[in-house]
Amino acid sequence: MQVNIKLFANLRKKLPKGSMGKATLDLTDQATINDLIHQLDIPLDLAQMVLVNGEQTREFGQALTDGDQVSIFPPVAGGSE
Amino acid sequence: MAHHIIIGGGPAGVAAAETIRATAGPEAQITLISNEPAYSRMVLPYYLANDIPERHVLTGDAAYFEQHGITSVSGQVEKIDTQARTVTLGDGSSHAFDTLLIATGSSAQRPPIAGIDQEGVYTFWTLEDAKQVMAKAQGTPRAVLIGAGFIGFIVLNAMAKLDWNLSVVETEAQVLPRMLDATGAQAVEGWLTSQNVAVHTGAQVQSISREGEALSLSLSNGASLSADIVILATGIQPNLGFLDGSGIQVDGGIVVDDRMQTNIPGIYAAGDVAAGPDLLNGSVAVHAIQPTAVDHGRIAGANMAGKETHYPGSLLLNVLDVINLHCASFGQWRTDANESITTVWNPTRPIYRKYVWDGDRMVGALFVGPIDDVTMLNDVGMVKGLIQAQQALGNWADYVKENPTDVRRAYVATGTAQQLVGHTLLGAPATARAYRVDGKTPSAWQKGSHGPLIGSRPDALDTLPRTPTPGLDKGK
Amino acid sequence: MKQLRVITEKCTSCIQCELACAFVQTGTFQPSRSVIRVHIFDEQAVYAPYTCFQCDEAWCLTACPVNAIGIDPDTDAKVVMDDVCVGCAVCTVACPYGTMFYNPDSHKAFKCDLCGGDPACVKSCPTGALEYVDMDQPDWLASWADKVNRGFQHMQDEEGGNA
Amino acid sequence: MSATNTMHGWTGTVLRVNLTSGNITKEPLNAEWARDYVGGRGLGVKYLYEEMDPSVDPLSPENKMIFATGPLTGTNASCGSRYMVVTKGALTNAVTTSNSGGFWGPEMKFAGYDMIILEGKAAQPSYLWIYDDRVELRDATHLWGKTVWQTEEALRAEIGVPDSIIASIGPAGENLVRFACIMNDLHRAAGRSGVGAVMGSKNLKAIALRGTGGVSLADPQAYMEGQWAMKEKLRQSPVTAEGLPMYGTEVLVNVINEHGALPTRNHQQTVFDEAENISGETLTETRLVANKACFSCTIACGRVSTLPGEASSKYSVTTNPQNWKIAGEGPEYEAAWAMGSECGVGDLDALIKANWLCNDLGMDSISFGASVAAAMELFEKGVVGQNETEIPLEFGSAEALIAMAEKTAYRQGFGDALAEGSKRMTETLGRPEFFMGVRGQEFAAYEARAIQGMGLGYATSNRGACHLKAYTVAAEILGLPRQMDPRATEEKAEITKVFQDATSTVDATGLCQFLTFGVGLEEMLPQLSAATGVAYTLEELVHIGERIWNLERLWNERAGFTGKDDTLPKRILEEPIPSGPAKGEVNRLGEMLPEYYELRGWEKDGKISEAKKKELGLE
Repeated sequence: MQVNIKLFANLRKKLPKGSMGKATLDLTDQATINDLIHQLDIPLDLAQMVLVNGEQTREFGQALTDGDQVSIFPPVAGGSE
Repeated sequence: MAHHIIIGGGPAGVAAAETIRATAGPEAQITLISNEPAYSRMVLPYYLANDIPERHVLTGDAAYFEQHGITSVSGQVEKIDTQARTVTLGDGSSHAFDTLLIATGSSAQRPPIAGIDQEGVYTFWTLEDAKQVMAKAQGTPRAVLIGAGFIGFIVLNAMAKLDWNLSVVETEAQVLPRMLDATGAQAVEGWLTSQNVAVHTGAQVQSISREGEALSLSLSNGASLSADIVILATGIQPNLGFLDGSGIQVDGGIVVDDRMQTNIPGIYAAGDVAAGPDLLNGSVAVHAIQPTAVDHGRIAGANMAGKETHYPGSLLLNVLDVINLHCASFGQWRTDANESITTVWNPTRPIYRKYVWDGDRMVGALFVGPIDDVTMLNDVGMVKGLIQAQQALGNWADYVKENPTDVRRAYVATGTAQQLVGHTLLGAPATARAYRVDGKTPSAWQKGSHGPLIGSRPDALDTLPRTPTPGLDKGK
Repeated sequence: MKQLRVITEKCTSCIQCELACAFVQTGTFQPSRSVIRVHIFDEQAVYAPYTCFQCDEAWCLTACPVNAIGIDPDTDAKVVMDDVCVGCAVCTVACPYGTMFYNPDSHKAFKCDLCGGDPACVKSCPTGALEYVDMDQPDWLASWADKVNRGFQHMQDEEGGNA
Repeated sequence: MSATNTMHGWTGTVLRVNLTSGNITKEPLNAEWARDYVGGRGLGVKYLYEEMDPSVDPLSPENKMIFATGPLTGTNASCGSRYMVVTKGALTNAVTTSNSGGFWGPEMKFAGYDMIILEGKAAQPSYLWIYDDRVELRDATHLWGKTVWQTEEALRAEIGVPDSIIASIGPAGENLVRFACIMNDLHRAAGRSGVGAVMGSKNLKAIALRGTGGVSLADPQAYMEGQWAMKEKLRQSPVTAEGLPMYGTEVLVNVINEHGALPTRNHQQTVFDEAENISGETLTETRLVANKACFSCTIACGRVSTLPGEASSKYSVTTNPQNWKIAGEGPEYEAAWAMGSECGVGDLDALIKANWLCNDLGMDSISFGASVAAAMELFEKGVVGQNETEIPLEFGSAEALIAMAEKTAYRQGFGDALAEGSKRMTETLGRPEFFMGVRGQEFAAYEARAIQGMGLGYATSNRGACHLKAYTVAAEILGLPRQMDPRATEEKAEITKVFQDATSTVDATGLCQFLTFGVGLEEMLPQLSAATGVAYTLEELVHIGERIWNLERLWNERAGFTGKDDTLPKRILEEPIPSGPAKGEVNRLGEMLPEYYELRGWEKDGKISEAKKKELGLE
């Protein structure tokens, strides 16, 4: 199956230059979020925020389905005057 | 081994003696002839102000000279025979030299004022003078300072610290005529007035007379001042009288080349008596200031010891703390031609700055400002660097002219520090003087261990990550 | 001998070094009493702490009329001995680097003494912009100068154009 | 100095300047109040509460302004840079506490003051020049009309002290733009609620400072251990040690957008399709020159950006192009949102430019951007046309955004309407429903329909809609200190109260709120106690925060606000989000507000109960 992934902040360096953090990945059927994070070589503690189709989830054992949109953020913050 | 004679135990003489010893090794024979102990004159006012004990005034003592193999001879040189290569002292003794350094310094002038020889009227030039004034001063006397020059003002500052009641009389139209221009002097005069110091400029003291316990001064401007103590600080003159007929060339001071050698080979001069090379214009001039005296002494000493060393020249500079108002001057500050100066003037603080330009090079500067202005101190040093390095500032000159209080950027961008660093006067790192008051070692941290003060820092803190900055050219 | 090295690229201008320096010098946080000074050149976006290089010529030391400045044998730092210094300020005009200061409270000269070999500024820098390392002469001045200069050149190029 | 200083942490002295009479006095800080309200926001509000009638016109001479630091301002505590401007907001008519970093607050401490209280109105444009205990009120006629950057340059040259630190207003403040801010260090802003307009109404152009004193500590050793411990924790936090330094606040553009919570085109949508263009990642990769810290900050989130070559001349600036240097600060996330997605503008260069313009002209980029967005909706809906606006105010128009920045600050043409802020503007034009904010102040960059807790926070914020008084985004999106579901309303009343109270305390210490991404009050406590010598406990600190919050609320009650003002615009409460991850959501304020009142111990109508006042020592 194929999932669309978006990586943000310094996780972007996990993808080739110029990809702007976006890629479509081939995954084996039944692959979980954990598998995806592993395949991308992202340390688990840096996957601070994982969104599947716009919803945050911490259920990394959850199986993905074809066409899912997965966004992964490292720890970030903000909000100033 | 060669015999090196040094006349004068001031900063120039002592620096020369030490440099000879360091350069020529233990064999060299060194004799230091002086009619006074080795001490620093410009420190005397601090002694007066009780900032330091008498022993702190000394720059060497018998034990120190002995330890360094410097024969210390007390006496007054009467005559130099350049042919026989001997010096003759007042007691008739004669000393032969291979090389000779004349570092006899200068003396205070005594102006022709009626009644000047009374008790209570002092010059303030020698250690003896200082002791006399201190013996005379009781409580918070009324003091009149005649002569508002550099030396006078150091004394003034000391007297102000002691809370004396002060008046200043200066013949010229402004105070510090050889250190500040009219605007700078105006700042200082206003400041002095605010500090309850009465300033009389453009006025001569016509007579000093006694009125009971007190002295009465009558001034050319009609004023009359009452005083317990009168301090004369009306200028100095180099001690050159004994050179008459010696054949040593004198022109305001003893003319020396860039090795501090006079017209007579093997005879050198240094300090207040020497007219040495001026850093900025290639001429010779007397720069009667402490740092120049030491530089002169070191250059002369190296050359006397046989190590050919050339002096790039001295930069005229002065600095004063006038009751918490900081004043500094550098080089050729005298011009007032609009096209070659940049000024900042804020009378209320007061703040005054003046830069003098020769094209895109700075050749002179004046600073007046509150002593707690740390950025000014920073700029004072950097301006000294710019002038000393004769740094061509290029476009940065325009920048400084437009932003005269932002010297730092130009200093950094032109690489001035980079240019200066590593250069030394004698071709080797300067060494600390071995003479130490009370035998102190200049070691480490005097304010106690700062470990407990700063606390125990976690080791790992070294490594906070930071954005690698792409730099400005990235966008190009 | 060890010296302070400034890595200008890492400096963020937070002045933690100034605060630490003032604290060990005076016991309070007063950056104006720090002898390390962070130069903040906003228009060029360049920030760098700057303090005494403990230079070879030691202009301050040779100019001192009372021999109050000596060389710490442990660190090679030129140190001012407070009880000998009279506060004449000659060192502040002799130093061509702008790194001799004057304490208006004590009326003494003061300067970087490398904290006896454990500089508080290095300790407090959160980004590693300050190092205390073996170095013959300061090796970072040229790149610092270059950065400021390039920024200035850039500014001049832009001038006049409608930004 | 009149006051003797036996205090630590605090300087112990308040500077009071009556601009009407020119009278300048120094008085001892009220030590009891200092203990109970700490400093900054707390102490400032206490003084304002005790000294001023809250019902006065914010732009009248009767309004007072307090610049307040905290006991840790000026220390080497990480991020101890903050000062707070406390006054009645020109935009909101409510109490406002606008916070800024940079170097100004610490310099005020070094000059010897915990607070500066300004009263009355100067007869002609004036500025204050403070050099330690020497304080002068000087004529600023020649500075009036200058932009912030010009003012700093001219003033610094005039006073001749290169390292003086200046806070000033720009043309926006002079022209009483309702959301004018006070700028210091060129790019730091006491941004919101129109504190700059209040300063302008007082004819005060700037306050220039130079201080050579220090902040002393009651127990230096305990203090040093405390500050090291906090720095170590900050180093361990991925947010404060890496996220913020690397990408700044701008990193949130993608985060919030991916959650479908990035208000777009005046809150008509909540996903912005050009978010990537204006994101922190893009800024860092293409426009960042350096990051810059405020005083004593070990995070350094400040962005120094550049507009190279063509980007620089892409949009013309008519006012003061000579001001433009190669590098300037920003934009921060809030600015990038308000002028970016909220206006539909996806051009980062335009945002950098508009942000610099806001800084130079001295106006709050959030309220400015949001007001332009509201105007764009008015334009889109045909309420106003090009006859009124001259420039087509179409969503997505960078040209319009930049042109309006200049027109607003100078109140030219349609800029005059914008300068009143979006509430007054939409009311005047008969369409108040297009105002997106609370108590007259525009929202910040978090969609309350997609993040429920933020809705409650906005509705109850004492100074009008504001993200800084209860940043529940931390829990609801970022998972700090624990992950909460942004779509749920459960527990939001509690987290909002807890955040509001804790934030009030942080704002009182002089520290920056960004610390709270890595540390909490428990890390600040040892430093605060060791600096001041007051043996605070954690419970007391929380209690102090609650006291501050309630005092602000009480002040607002006296100014005429009631529980009815604790509400959100109709769009947020009733119009479901049309698309994106949060599609279909509205904010369910009604589910949270009663619970919140109850937790607060207030009456059902939102009035502070007598019991609560008594408990907090407010009556």
